[in-house]
Amino acid sequence: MAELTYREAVAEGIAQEMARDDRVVFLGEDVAAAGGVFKTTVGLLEKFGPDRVKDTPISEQAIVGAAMGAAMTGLRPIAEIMFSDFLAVCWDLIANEIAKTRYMTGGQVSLPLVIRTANGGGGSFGAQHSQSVENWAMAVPGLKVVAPSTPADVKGLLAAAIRDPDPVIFFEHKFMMATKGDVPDGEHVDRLGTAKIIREGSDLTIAALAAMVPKALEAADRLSSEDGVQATVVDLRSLVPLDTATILDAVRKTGRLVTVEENPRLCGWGAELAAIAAEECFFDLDGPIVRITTPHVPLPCAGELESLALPSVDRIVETVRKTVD
Amino acid sequence: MAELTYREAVAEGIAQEMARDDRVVFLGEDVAAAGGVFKTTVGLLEKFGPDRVKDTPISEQAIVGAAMGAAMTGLRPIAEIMFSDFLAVCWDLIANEIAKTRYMTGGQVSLPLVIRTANGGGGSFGAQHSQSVENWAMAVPGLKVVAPSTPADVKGLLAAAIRDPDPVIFFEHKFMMATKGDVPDGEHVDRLGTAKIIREGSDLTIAALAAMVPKALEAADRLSSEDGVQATVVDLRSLVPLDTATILDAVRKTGRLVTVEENPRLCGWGAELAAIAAEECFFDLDGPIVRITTPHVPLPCAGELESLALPSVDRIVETVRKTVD
Amino acid sequence: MAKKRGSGAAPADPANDDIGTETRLRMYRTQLTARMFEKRANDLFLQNLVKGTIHLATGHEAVAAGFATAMRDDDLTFCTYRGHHHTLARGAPIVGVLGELMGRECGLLGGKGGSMHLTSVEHGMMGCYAIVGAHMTIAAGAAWSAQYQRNDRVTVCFFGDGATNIGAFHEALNLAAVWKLPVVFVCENNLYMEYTPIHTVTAVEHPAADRASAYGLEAVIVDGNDADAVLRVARVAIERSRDGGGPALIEAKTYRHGGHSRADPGTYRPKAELDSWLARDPLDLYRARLLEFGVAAKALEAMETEVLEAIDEATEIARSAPPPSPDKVEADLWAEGGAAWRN
Amino acid sequence: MAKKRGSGAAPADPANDDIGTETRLRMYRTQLTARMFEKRANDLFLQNLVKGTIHLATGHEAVAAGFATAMRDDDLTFCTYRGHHHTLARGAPIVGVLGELMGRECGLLGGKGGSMHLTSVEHGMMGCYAIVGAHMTIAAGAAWSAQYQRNDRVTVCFFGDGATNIGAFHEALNLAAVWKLPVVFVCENNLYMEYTPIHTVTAVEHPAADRASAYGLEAVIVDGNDADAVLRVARVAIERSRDGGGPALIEAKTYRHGGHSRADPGTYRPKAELDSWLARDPLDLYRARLLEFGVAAKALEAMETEVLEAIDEATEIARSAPPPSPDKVEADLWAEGGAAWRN
Ligand SMILES: Cc1ncc(C[n+]2csc(CCOP(=O)(O)OP(=O)(O)O)c2C)c(N)n1
Ligand SMILES: Cc1ncc(C[n+]2csc(CCOP(=O)(O)OP(=O)(O)O)c2C)c(N)n1
Ligand SMILES: [Mg+2]
Ligand SMILES: [Mg+2]
Repeated sequence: MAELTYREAVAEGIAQEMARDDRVVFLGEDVAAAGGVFKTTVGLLEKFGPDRVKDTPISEQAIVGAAMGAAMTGLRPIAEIMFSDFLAVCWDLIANEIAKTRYMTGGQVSLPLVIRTANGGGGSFGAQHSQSVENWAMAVPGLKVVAPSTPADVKGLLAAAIRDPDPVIFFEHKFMMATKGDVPDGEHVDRLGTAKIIREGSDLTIAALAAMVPKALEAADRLSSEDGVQATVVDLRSLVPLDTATILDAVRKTGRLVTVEENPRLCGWGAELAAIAAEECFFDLDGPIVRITTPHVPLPCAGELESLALPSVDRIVETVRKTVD
Repeated sequence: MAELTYREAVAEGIAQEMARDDRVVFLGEDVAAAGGVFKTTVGLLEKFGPDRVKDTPISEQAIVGAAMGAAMTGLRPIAEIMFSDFLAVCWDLIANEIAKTRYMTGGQVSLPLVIRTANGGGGSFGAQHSQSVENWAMAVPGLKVVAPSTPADVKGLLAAAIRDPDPVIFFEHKFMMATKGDVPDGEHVDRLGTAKIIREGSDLTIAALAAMVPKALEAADRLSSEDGVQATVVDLRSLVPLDTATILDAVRKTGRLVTVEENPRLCGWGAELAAIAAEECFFDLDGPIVRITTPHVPLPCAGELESLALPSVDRIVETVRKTVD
Repeated sequence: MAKKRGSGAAPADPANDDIGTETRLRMYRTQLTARMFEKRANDLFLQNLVKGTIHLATGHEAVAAGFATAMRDDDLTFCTYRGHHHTLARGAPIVGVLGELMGRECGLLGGKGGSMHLTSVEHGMMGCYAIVGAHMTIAAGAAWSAQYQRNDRVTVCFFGDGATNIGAFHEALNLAAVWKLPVVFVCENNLYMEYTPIHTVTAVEHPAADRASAYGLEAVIVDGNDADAVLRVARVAIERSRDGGGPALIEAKTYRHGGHSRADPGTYRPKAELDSWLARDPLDLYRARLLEFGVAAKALEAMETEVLEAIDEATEIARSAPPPSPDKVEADLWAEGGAAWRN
Repeated sequence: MAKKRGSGAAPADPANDDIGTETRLRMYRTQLTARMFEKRANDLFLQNLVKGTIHLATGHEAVAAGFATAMRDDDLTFCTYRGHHHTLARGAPIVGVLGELMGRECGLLGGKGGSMHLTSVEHGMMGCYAIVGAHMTIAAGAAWSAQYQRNDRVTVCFFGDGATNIGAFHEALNLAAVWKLPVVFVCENNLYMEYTPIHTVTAVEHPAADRASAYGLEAVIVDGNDADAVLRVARVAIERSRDGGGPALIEAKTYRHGGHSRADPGTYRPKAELDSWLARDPLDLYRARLLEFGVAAKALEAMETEVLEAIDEATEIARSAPPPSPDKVEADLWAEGGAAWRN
């Protein structure tokens, strides 16, 4: 085990796969010579050379379009879209072309590609550089959607995404880059579509993703010590495929579900989880399903406002207190 | 009362507002000389002239960008995006600029604009010309979202959208264009954010939108005559603002909620409704909340497959039967 | 700006023929097949056996024939929803194309894509795309892949005049030029978008060619109704690209004989304009040229009969083919064959 | 291609002055304010009083001064996240700009937008936009609005060299050209995008000017470090636009003295390149010109002191201003003042 930062784990995951398979190529803005604006791809150009690690113009449509064209002709490209907000700039290529082409062509065309992007808020970057848009991707059939919360998961899930034969949108949380954690030595490949129970408790289930995972965990610990309330915490890790088996099992056991997401209020993945639970394990529920989200507003910039808008440990604790009351 | 088609109601709604307010201008592809590819804007060029009714290049970003720039400087533009699938092409302008600017600028900038677009499937147009993407818009804070199901609502809600001081995404269902209905004579202006109970019943509530409304109604009638099951049917009409008062009131009275939507399975507005109900009137529910959706796939083209994918009257009837069992 | 106009349009000179009769007959067959196919597709549409919408390329046949003929079998084609002609020209079976339009299981895509998304990877037809412009970036990617794999393939990407004003056009051309990708972009300029004349919404006269210099490319305009002229220009551009010369941008002037799609009678077009283009029908022009070059009328008639028979036969097969089976709704979203979003 | 290079760069000739000392002093003050503001913003960032990210325009001041001076008070400015200089140049109060960077209630946007979104409608500053290229289409719309309302306003839209390769650039320029909109597009070409040199990813040498002909526009390149040169070019383009002459596209060559944002030390830039540009610091150049034109050094020093005092004062006010009140989280999404998505 080596201790890595979240950002180092990105580069390690990519490097592991590029070393293994020369069909893996990588393109994006400022990713090669500069090593990425989040310094997630430092060293790749030096290791794999300019044919495989390519700086692009500011042309998001061309970046993901090129990845798609390369994927359908034998390569396994990784495209970086610098901030997840900019997925909107190339949303047509992602939602209308990449997501649909295998299905539309009756399976003729394979698109083994990964689009990596920096997601999420928390650093006063303002409304156009702080969004959590994993729900946008989840809403489009044909995309796999992954969002890790630890360096080990970053590396293992990224490797799995690169090996996956289908398009994966890989959300890295931009304000977790400096967090550290142990990462298995040697080749590390995880499995898409698997959630992780990271804490067990009998009173309720808290489902969280990415930066909300450590907050949910901290809230669960406080609830335990301050209120004697025991929460199971599920790190979803992957939204598509969704590990409904693990999630619903936890909900059935605890009788309650609380979701904690950075998505704005409406149509987030929390709504999807709530809807699934309300349909599939209604009779196991002891009370309302509660969603903790960013309110349905763009993210404000000033630190004081931004931290009110994003779900906080306090808000989780207080909401759960009211819920299990 | 005059009987109009859905498509005629579009032109009437626009004409009513253009005649009243010369700040209302209209732009889009093939909308002026040709009267729109769905013939929804026939006659507007002749009535209001080429300064107010403008054919654009195939430049969706420029179309909605121009609408935004015009709206922030005193006009009240209506932009047409021919098929709602193409919202993806200009999603950045819609989701990142139009939706956020008033909030980000602390209220300095007003954006009274409407983006009209042809939404929905049912005519073998294939996966890139048949999507229902009203959930994309609903997921973005700062957009109002409207989707009428009758000619009267088309006219009245479009007029309301044009007069609204905020950006409205107005989804017209492309396969309802030829449907007919009575439309009030003279000026007709409806209210955004109001759902309509179009059938009352005590056994369950069916929430539907746009083309799913007549299907829900037909299913409700069959359930009544064949099974003696009485459904309340709510035509949502508007997703943002959402008339939760009317919807939850119906759910409370009937104890059951079934949603019928064209959105693909994940993160549709049905999930949002289910989540709201599961949180806010959990103890009034007599059983699981059930969503009827398009499966989570792109829409297939061949008629046989497309009609299996879209929610049908039969599917609604059968699902409800199982639900209230 | 170094613009080449009418490049490749050498006057017909049987004594000094750079193309040869065999190739010309192949090109005539390609054009015939496309033309007769479109007529059949239209008939089937009117009989309600083709649903949804179709976009006929009647009038554009010479572009397809010229390029397909200049391409190597393993070269790649990308085109738009108006792509029947290119799909057939690359060798996809008629029954597969017709079956797809009719939504049958025997369709190229099993009925799941429809007329706007024809694809036949085995014939190098990498897809018809229905969102204007997007596919140009995808074509650039395919060319990047060929460059990386050093497999010598050239990608040819067709698009309409209307596509020249959308952002993806700009991004694709710049990327292709910067990376010197082996891709030939071909604008089929038929003067119209859906119903709106391209000149009313474009800042320059030649929507593609006048943009070439913005990417450091040469402006090339060719008579898109003359398959020989197209072939000559195509050969030069494709071989230059294959040899590492980077991308090309070619504007082929042509005209669609009918409306934009089956919903459109095309009445917005001035009669004189329509007539002048009908008088330059690529099929008529080419037939006359073949006769001029000494091909016997009989041989042409025989070919015409043959092609029609092939289309008749395909029609019968497609007509009696079953629709896709219901389980296809939830098939082939993922590489494992299914469509599950959960475990 | 009709390219004008160095337009407006008449040699300084005090005897035959087309600009005048008063205007020059105004332009110097504008540049000084921008320069000293950026220095202060940087200091406050290092003290952690400015959070998030900021993009300094140190080195770009002459572009802002030249254009703002050529504009009428009711003309409109659109620019990028690198927009402090333009915002100040249009007359927005220093305390409002600084307050916004510091996330205070007294910020131009009440702290809700941050440094990348500075907007002051009352000063014609219609916004800084943080998604590359998008605002160019919005600026076209503002110009369309002015054309429709016949109010004679001109819109000036600034963008970076990197923006010239994104789709929205292409769409905005074509629409503006076709509709002959009163908008002047100004590329601040500082040779770099974030960390990547623009020439490595662009198919032409002059990323904006070499694209002008693609929209039927004249290519204009100006020394963006010489406020007089910028002013001359700006006046011509703005007045042409105001008189119905349609859009203009101007490439101003300049350089940022620091990194892309506060996260970037800018070490990827060759020392010789940096030095040569620092030697052409627009402030130094302009100060020297003023002296040459007979302005007393004392007067300049007085102005320098004045500007610094104004910035000091604004700093104190902003520093002691409160953060936005918590209820602002759910305010001003809608015109009625709130943010409710339900009834
Ligand atoms: C992004 C986008 N906008 C609009 C459309 C609708 N549309 C389909 S074809 C077409 C006209 C295209 O014209 P052109 O590029 O000249 O091709 P042609 O149809 O003439 O072959 C339009 C506007 C679309 N499919 N995609
Ligand atoms: C669509 C989009 N892609 C990427 C970015 C990230 N980004 C912000 S600034 C920048 C560089 C822009 O360079 P340029 O246009 O030259 O402007 P400069 O920063 O030099 O003023 C990039 C890539 C963005 N904001 N928007
Ligand atoms: Mg055309
Ligand atoms: Mg730059």
